[in-house]
Amino acid sequence: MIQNSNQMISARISSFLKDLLGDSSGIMAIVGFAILTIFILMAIFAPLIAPYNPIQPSGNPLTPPNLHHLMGTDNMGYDVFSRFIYGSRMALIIAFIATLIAAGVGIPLGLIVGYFGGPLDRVITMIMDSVYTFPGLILAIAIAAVLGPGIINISLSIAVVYIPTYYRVIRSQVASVKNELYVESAYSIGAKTSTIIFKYILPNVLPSIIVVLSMNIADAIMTEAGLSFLGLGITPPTPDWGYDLANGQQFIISNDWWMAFFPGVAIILIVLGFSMFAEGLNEYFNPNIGEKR
Amino acid sequence: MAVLSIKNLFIEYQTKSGTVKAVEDVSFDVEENESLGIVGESGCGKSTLGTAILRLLPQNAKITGKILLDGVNLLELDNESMRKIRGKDIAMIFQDPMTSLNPIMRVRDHFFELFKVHNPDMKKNEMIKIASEALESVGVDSKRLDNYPFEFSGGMRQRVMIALSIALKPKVLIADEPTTALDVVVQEQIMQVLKNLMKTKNMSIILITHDMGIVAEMAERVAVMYAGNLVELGEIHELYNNPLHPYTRMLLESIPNIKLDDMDLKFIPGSPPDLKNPPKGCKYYPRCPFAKDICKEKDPKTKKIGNRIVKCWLYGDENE
Amino acid sequence: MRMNEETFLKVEHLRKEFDLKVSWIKAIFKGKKKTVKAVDDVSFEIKRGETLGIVGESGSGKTTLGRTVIRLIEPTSGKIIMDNTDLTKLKGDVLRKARRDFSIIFQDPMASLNPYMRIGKIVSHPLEIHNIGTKQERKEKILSLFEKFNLTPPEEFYNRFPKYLSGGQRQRVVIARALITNPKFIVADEPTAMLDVSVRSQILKLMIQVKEEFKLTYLFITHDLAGAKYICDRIGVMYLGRIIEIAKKEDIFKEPLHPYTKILMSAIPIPDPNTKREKLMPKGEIPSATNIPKGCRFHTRCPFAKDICKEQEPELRDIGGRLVACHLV
Amino acid sequence: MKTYILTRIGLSIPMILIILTIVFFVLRVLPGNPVLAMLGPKAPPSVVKAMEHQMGLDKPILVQYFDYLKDIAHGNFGQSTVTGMPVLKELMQKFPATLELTIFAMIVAVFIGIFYGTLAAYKLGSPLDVSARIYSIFVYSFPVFWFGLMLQLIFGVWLHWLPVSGESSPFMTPDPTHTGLYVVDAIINGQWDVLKDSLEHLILPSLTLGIVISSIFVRMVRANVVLTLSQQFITAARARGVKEKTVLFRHALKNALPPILTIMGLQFALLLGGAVLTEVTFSWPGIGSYLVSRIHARDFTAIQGTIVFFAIFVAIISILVDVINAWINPRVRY
Repeated sequence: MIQNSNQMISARISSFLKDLLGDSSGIMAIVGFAILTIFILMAIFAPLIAPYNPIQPSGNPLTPPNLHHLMGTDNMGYDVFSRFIYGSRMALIIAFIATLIAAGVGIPLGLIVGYFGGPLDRVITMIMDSVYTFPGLILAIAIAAVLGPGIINISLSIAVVYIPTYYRVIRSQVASVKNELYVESAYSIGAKTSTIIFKYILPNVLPSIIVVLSMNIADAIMTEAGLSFLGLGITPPTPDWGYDLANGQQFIISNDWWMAFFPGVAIILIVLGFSMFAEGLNEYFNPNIGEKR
Repeated sequence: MAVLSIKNLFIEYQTKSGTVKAVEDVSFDVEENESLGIVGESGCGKSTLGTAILRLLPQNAKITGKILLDGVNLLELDNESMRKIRGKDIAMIFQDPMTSLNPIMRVRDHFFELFKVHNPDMKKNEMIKIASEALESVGVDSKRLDNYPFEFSGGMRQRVMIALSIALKPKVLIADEPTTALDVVVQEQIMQVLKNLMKTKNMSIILITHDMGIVAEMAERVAVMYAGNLVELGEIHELYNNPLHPYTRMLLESIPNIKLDDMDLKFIPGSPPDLKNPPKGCKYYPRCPFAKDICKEKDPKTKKIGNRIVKCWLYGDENE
Repeated sequence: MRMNEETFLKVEHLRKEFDLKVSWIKAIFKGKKKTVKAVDDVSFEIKRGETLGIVGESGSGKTTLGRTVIRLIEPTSGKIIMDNTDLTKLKGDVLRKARRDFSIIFQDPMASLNPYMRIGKIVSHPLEIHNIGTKQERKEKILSLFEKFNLTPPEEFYNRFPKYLSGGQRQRVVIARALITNPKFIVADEPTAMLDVSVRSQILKLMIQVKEEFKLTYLFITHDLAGAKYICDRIGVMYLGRIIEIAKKEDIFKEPLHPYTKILMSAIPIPDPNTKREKLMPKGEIPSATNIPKGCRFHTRCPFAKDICKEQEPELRDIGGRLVACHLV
Repeated sequence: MKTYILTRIGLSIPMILIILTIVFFVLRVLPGNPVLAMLGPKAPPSVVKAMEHQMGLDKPILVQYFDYLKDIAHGNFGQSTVTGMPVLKELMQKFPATLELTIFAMIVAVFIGIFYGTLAAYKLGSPLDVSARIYSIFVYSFPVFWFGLMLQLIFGVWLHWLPVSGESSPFMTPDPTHTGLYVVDAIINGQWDVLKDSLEHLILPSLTLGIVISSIFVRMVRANVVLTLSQQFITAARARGVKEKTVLFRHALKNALPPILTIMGLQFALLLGGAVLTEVTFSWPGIGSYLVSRIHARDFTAIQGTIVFFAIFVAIISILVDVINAWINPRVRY
């Protein structure tokens, strides 16, 4: 019996891997995951990896990339590579906090409203839709302008913008799953409302929650960079990609491109990681794929 | 003389998980003015066969063999010549009338498009005249030319589809499960429309369906398909009165008949084979109560018995 | 409430009206609310151990009727008396717990199974909900049921997910789930409509077999009259929300009385090319349930309609032991 | 159709109201006090009081709220605390530049999106399709300001082909002004040298914004056309001998358009957010640059006014999108 279940687990893992590697979406998820792992490790072990202190001059200002400074130095003489590595901390921390807040509000709200429906649904949905159609970055700018700088404040400004994203996805998913025959079957066998929500509806919307989460982190990183670029983010000299990019902007004209180039590459890579991961998961989790009729 | 002649047709789909042999070595003729029924369970290849005649299969399908229309092999035509045959010489109607018309085009524009494609010089008056006649002949008021598809019920849409497909007087009409999505009463109405057409217009109909009842009422000859193979073909009365292939027999016995009293319901045990990995030998043997040793080993050849065709080891010599 | 001893289920004047969904802005502009009378004053009885078939075209309200009878849909008015209990009076937890005594089988077996639950869990869930048996007992019960339903090897099916089953196997799982609490009554809503021809009769046979074993009473909803003939004892014909004829199966098939029943009968294709029949055709198309014709609701399509049919709605009348709602019979 | 448009306008009123309300409460009720933020934390209380009185901030919050709504309804967006000018007037001056940028960016994005997306869907699984998928996922991850800087570096600094900032060279503005859109005005006036100069300035910013947004368009056009192509009426049209080009554009694309347009309308919000960043990157004198400069000047009346302005702009766009949709799709019209 035990051996049997072991076999099943190993068989399941191998079939999972086969599914995952069998097509391009699986490969995409894995590449995305690899990029993310590198950045997360970079953020955690920044002091061990970075060659210099990111907020102390370590060479002549405006040195182009060379063997000592892989990505050159900025106008203060800070090592761009070290700031590249430390910058992942700000990006990830703010994105995670913002996503946590947005998901923490949006998901339960969408679940409850989607399940019970009614007039409450109409009111909340209209509010959420209004916020959703409004340019997110501009709303975040306004909130950030009032709240002022700081990790929590910036995270909050970003979170407000993304609450409707979660709400809309979850609500519409719940509203459609609610009408599935298997939910009706659950009623017909006498299941409690809580059982129906947690055992029948939640597992069926969970995949899309995971996909939206990882897509949302990508967007949050992008928004954070935008806010910092506009001078509304983290106060210098804390290493932050958006700020460093803005700082490097003035030196583009004089062809000192590396100051702006590398932080941008960092943003692209980490956003790419999250969106590839999300895209791959999306295709993999879609329960209709592999369905034989 | 046969209008349409299918010879040794093979169709394979290349998928990620393997090759699906959807149709295997199928040959039959469609005579002038006849109605030929093709029956079988879902996944037996009957719809693939119908779509293949018009060469409308997806890219991953590989067709070999011959499809002869008046002696011309359609599989050797270039795309442009093939396109000109579709809708003009061979027309097709589909299972789901709700989705077979373009939702944002008026009925009129469906007709106009069809006429323009095959006869760019046609005048507007003439187009309206032919379209109106076609609609009236299937029982739709010609005033409804200006309507959008969503303003019609399912049955009416199927009539419009039929009108569209016969407007240019094709030689062959392929009807792929034309009534499956409809209610019985509407189904009966559509079948009457098709029967009228068969009487009045000069054309052959290939009726693809899973419903043995519809075939019995509509077709003159029947081809039975199983797992991509044509297992039996014959005149309708002969085939129903005396089915040769065990599958045909089981299929007929598993169908409820309201006219018979207290018939015992039978069913075919098991399920059709996976066409990616079909059994060796006869595809039907795992479900066949008459299976012999040779059935497991060798695929039977298609044999002619009188004017019937059957593909089974119960008939003919095992050593040939 | 006193009931005939034999009567198991008695439905009286059941109605279900749906409000048509209109966006609130449109409601302001257009004013009136439209309602769909899906079930419009339906009464019938089912005897213990009997199978009552309800046939009709799509839009006839038969599916709504089936769901309303077991309170998956709230009736607008009417009574549903099952085993001397009025189901319409039950509420909340009482209703929820009563559900172990009746269940439903849906048309689409794949959609009826939670894709993220294993088959074993799906079937044992009703037992868990109603606290029946220990974990071990539940599993044993399920495995033996699987064995009986030809879902073999049972242990393997127990751990599978629904997507790896064939259509017929899924429907057998659905039936197993419906039966696991030993209910007395089952509503079957077109249980064979989505299945392949060769599997249909298999499921029908299984349903007949378990009916004897579990001493069940069926309400069998279908558009397939030929299939209904094999499983039903009596058949009711629905048209636009109302039962227009209800009689023993033999009577209905031998001599349908209502013009609509006649039309329905003659529309069924017969798998026998030797049979030639006179075909009876209705006029026009089925009217919308938002706008049910005055008088007899079938008069707009009836080939025999007279003036009285346009004015007066016929009631179900007893004609030689069967009930028909038609002025002309 | 008329009722539909009226209905749709009616529907957007509560939407705008909700955004106005959110903006109001974000700016007034959140812990940050705008006056303190404006004057700095060390300002003497008497000065703060006087300022609050001047701005009407000492009234009860609900009174302030209704005053604010009333003012907006009358087209009064308040006076800038920095320049003393009416905010609406300042916004109207800056608006044409933003409109010009967004229109051209939208043209770039729609053009790439429709063609690349449709062809990728048609050749599903081909190298072209794979390239479209890679394009959409890769370009989507470009921060718009970084991409702008790189285009500046390549086409301005390295190649010297195009100017890297501003809306025009000195003394190269069209005169007289008709619409405020430089390109349009130059054409109306027949000032071809001005037109050339304006276009040169417009190319990099609108390409930057347009290409970044096009990533989403490509992906969604592809997805929708794939969906439509799989429908039965497409096979039915082919079965009638309809030409492939007609099948693709008249049947598939046109049917896929309503959802595409709807999402494009929603993405317009993203476009505006990107426009703010693009304007700052290219020193483009539009509303985005205005907003950012006023934030640094702590001019809260102007910030509030700008956001209200954006809200109304977004609402108008979404009405437009829905009307176009109704025009294409007979089912919406009734």
